[in-house]
Amino acid sequence: MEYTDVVMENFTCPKNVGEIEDANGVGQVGSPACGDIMKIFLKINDDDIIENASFKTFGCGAAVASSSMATEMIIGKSIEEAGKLKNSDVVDALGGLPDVKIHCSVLAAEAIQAAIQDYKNKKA
Amino acid sequence: MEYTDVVMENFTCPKNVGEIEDANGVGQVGSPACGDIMKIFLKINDDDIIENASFKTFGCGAAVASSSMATEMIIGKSIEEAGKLKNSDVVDALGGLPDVKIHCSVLAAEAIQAAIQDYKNKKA
Amino acid sequence: MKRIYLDHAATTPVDPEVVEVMIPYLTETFGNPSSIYAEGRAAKKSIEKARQQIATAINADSREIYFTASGSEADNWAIKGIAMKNKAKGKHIITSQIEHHAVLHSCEYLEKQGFEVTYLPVDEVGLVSLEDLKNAIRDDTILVSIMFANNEIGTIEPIKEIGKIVKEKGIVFHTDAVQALGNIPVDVKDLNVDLLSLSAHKIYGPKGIGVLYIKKGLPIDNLIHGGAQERKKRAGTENTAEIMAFGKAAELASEHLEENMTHMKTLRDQLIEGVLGKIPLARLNGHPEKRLPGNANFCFAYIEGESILLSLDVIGIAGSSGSACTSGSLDPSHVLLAIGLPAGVAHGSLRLTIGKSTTAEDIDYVVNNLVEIIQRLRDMSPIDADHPIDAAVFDKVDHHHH
Amino acid sequence: MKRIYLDHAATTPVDPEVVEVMIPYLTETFGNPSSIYAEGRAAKKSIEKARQQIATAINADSREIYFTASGSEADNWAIKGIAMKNKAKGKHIITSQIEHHAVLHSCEYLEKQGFEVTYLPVDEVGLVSLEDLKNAIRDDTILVSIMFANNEIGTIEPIKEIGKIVKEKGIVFHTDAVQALGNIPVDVKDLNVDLLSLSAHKIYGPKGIGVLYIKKGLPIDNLIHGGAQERKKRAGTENTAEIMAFGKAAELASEHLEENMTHMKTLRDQLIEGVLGKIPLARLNGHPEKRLPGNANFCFAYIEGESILLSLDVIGIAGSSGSACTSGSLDPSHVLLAIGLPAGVAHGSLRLTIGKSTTAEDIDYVVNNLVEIIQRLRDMSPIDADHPIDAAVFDKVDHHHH
Ligand SMILES: Cc1ncc(COP(=O)(O)O)c(C=O)c1O
Ligand SMILES: Cc1ncc(COP(=O)(O)O)c(C=O)c1O
Repeated sequence: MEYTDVVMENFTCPKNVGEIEDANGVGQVGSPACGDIMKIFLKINDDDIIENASFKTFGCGAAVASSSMATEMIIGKSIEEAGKLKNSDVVDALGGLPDVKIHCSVLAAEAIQAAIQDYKNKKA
Repeated sequence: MEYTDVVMENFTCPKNVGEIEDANGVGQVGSPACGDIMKIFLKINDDDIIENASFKTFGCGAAVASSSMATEMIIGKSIEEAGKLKNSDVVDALGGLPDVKIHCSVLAAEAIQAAIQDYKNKKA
Repeated sequence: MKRIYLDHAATTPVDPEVVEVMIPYLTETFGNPSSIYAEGRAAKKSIEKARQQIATAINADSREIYFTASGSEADNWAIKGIAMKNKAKGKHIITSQIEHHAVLHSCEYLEKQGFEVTYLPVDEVGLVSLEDLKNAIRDDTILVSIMFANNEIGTIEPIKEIGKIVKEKGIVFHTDAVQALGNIPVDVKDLNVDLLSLSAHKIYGPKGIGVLYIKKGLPIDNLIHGGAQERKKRAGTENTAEIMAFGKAAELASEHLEENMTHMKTLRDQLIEGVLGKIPLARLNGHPEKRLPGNANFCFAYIEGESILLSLDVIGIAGSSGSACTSGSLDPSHVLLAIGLPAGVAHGSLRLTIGKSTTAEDIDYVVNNLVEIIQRLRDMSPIDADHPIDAAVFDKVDHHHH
Repeated sequence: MKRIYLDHAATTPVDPEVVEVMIPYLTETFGNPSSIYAEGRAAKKSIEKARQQIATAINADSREIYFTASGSEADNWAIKGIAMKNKAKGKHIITSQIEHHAVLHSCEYLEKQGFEVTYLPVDEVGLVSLEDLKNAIRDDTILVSIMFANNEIGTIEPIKEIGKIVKEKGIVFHTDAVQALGNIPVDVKDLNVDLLSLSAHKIYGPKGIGVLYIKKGLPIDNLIHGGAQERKKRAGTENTAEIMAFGKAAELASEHLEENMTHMKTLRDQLIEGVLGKIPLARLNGHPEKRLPGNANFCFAYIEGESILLSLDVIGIAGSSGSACTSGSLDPSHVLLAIGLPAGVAHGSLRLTIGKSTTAEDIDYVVNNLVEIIQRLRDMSPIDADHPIDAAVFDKVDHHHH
């Protein structure tokens, strides 16, 4: 498995690890049987801007790095913008991922969407 | 093909090569299709003693060495004794032959028998 | 940075003595062993010496040793060669669920060609049951293939007992001893085996050279047809240099077997005690006693194996998670599933395998760092004892298959 | 004694530059290329570099290069892999009578499994006829395998033209290019081939490493099942050191192709002129022009080949009589029989193959000595123009079979 330096940085020193106590949007995807679980915590303000984002991840190096990078990419964005984050955006930001690890970036995008949906459900 | 020193000596400096002009027993066995022809010339005296023997051989190193050794072994012997020469006697005298080359020693014994038979036929 | 290599089950560094033996066959003695002139005869003679060294190492006759290009080729040859040779007699094969992929995938290929294969289960420590084996044997069983020692969890199977049962029934018996040689005694006469696979790169030899032991007189189809090499049983110009290397490696392995075993066992026990003593929710996979002297295989709850490997790699430690041969795949190890671990737990496995140059300091360093790594990854994990997995969540991503 | 090696078609000495490239992979860089840590990644990266070197040498994509353990394995894989994959479509295979045994014996094995094989004859210089090929193609033909250049008589087959015919019919086309690489240009795109076999030890690389080129997207069954190596197509831990060596050897072979060809051709022609000019009743086998630049193959009437080889060996010259791979057998070369030589004449063949370090002085020495050796052996022979063979005599020894 050849990981880029960006992936390794985001794996060894991941940003935004942990839970946000007062998160108002939480999404979890994946299954341990598949080897990855990703849980995303969002703190969204009244203007629907993501003030803070964090993650907890059970998974490989690519999963951890994708979580770290994806949360970095959505902080400060509106939920509309963040909802549009594509897995390929995460892959690009990481400087690429091995083919067999692309699904980790998919998980990250899915977890963010799930967290936003959770926020919307709670608000509705 | 691992040949013994004795085989190599008998191949590089074979004894008794050529035809005996006044041979009274000549035997030839083998076929070029099989890769070996051996022709044995005998000069047998009135007491049925082999005074001289020689050979001409088309064949591999083992065939040449077997011819050389076999002719050496029968010179001075009676045709009765010479007719009993076994191929294993030739193999032993050569210090052994590779398995796939044992048949060369068989040819030598057969050629000698054929030459003795030729002598007997002529005498009869 | 100093590297600590703890993946000797994947491959071993080539012993300098072994490299030394190889070099002349890459330089002066380059002749084709099939040629009759001096260069060829020299090469041929050397090969026969190496064949004898391997024969001695496993108590066989040198005419029972056939060189292949790998342990995998030896396994393929044994299984397909016996199957094809005996297909008129029967089409049933028995093996186990925890075999190396070289055996399993050969069997699966044969299934596609109309053979039937029984994959015996193993118990929670990885042992095949003799009862299961007896029950599985049928009138049309032509081959039993059970590995000597497992490459992932290190469990050693009761090959001698299996051999006895199989022999009584007159069935051909193959064992994959790739992980056994150099780690435990291997004696083909004692074991009652007809065929046995070996690989040089697991015993400080080079990659790309293996051996299939074939009991004298056993009929078997060729896997690689062509020239008259290996007594017409395995074609291809001989890999002289690596054959010489394998011979030397096998000799060294037998000569130093006792001391290497003791050394590895001591460090392995230190490693197991350290890990189980200092890391909560860690479990040892495989048999507690009947295991390879150098093998330690753990599961750590709530975290994933590749993360552990990467974290170890960053600080200079090489280990593995499941067989190195299968790390191209995302599926959890078939061996860990076979001993009953849930897939989620199997993903969190770590295999550390000790070699002859591993030191007690290495083990201390690894244990201490592992404590921290496991803690850090657990802190990052969304699951723990208090947060069991929300099954409902997973339904949402059912489309996400691997 | 100085040795003059003139058996480069059997095997070549490993180029010192190639040995140099290998060594690190036997010492530091010993990692298993399938492993994810630093040692494994380094090995993996190197392998991909070598794969690219080979791809460049034959104008392929690196993803079309699959490493095997020999040219023989590559041939076996191509033939059995295509046959097994397509057996539902058809069971007819076309090859030639002068293929290497790796191809011929693979085909014969398939015949036992219910396939039908047409062995195309060749003309007196060893060429396959395009007309014969066209006539042999049937609706159920699934594979055509014709060698690029013959290892014994050096004849180069019209592969490009054959490729065109075969492609039009939508049949898979394999060529054994083991003798071609490094001796003539090899370009898979130009040749219209789907599969192509190579072997390192014929181009100054080590023994025990080969390549099968498989055109992108071509479905083929595996020959060796197991781990995920070689993109799941060929199992077994990669022979890193020899793969690196093959890569380098292929690079050197392409870089120096023109100069090597010129050099070999010049000496070959000197040799052929010398032998045919100075030795009566000598004949050149194979095509006068369409032949490998380093190959000279002669027959000498009334004498046997092994005697010539031994006599040459004693004075330091290495040559061969028929393929080195088959010298374990006593049968005369199937190639010489296929070009119409009687068995007796075929037994008297001598193949001398020139390499990049052969010199004009070597050739002079060989020619001069050969004159004497042939004379000496003829003096010893019971057959000559005046003494044709007495057929009646042979009947007596009809029981004497080989
Ligand atoms: C034409 C041809 N094909 C195949 C082979 C087999 O290659 P290897 O010796 O690597 O098995 C050879 C050489 O022996 C050859 O000359
Ligand atoms: C038990 C077992 N069998 C077979 C093999 C395959 O050996 P090789 O890597 O030489 O193909 C291995 C190692 O990968 C192994 O551990």
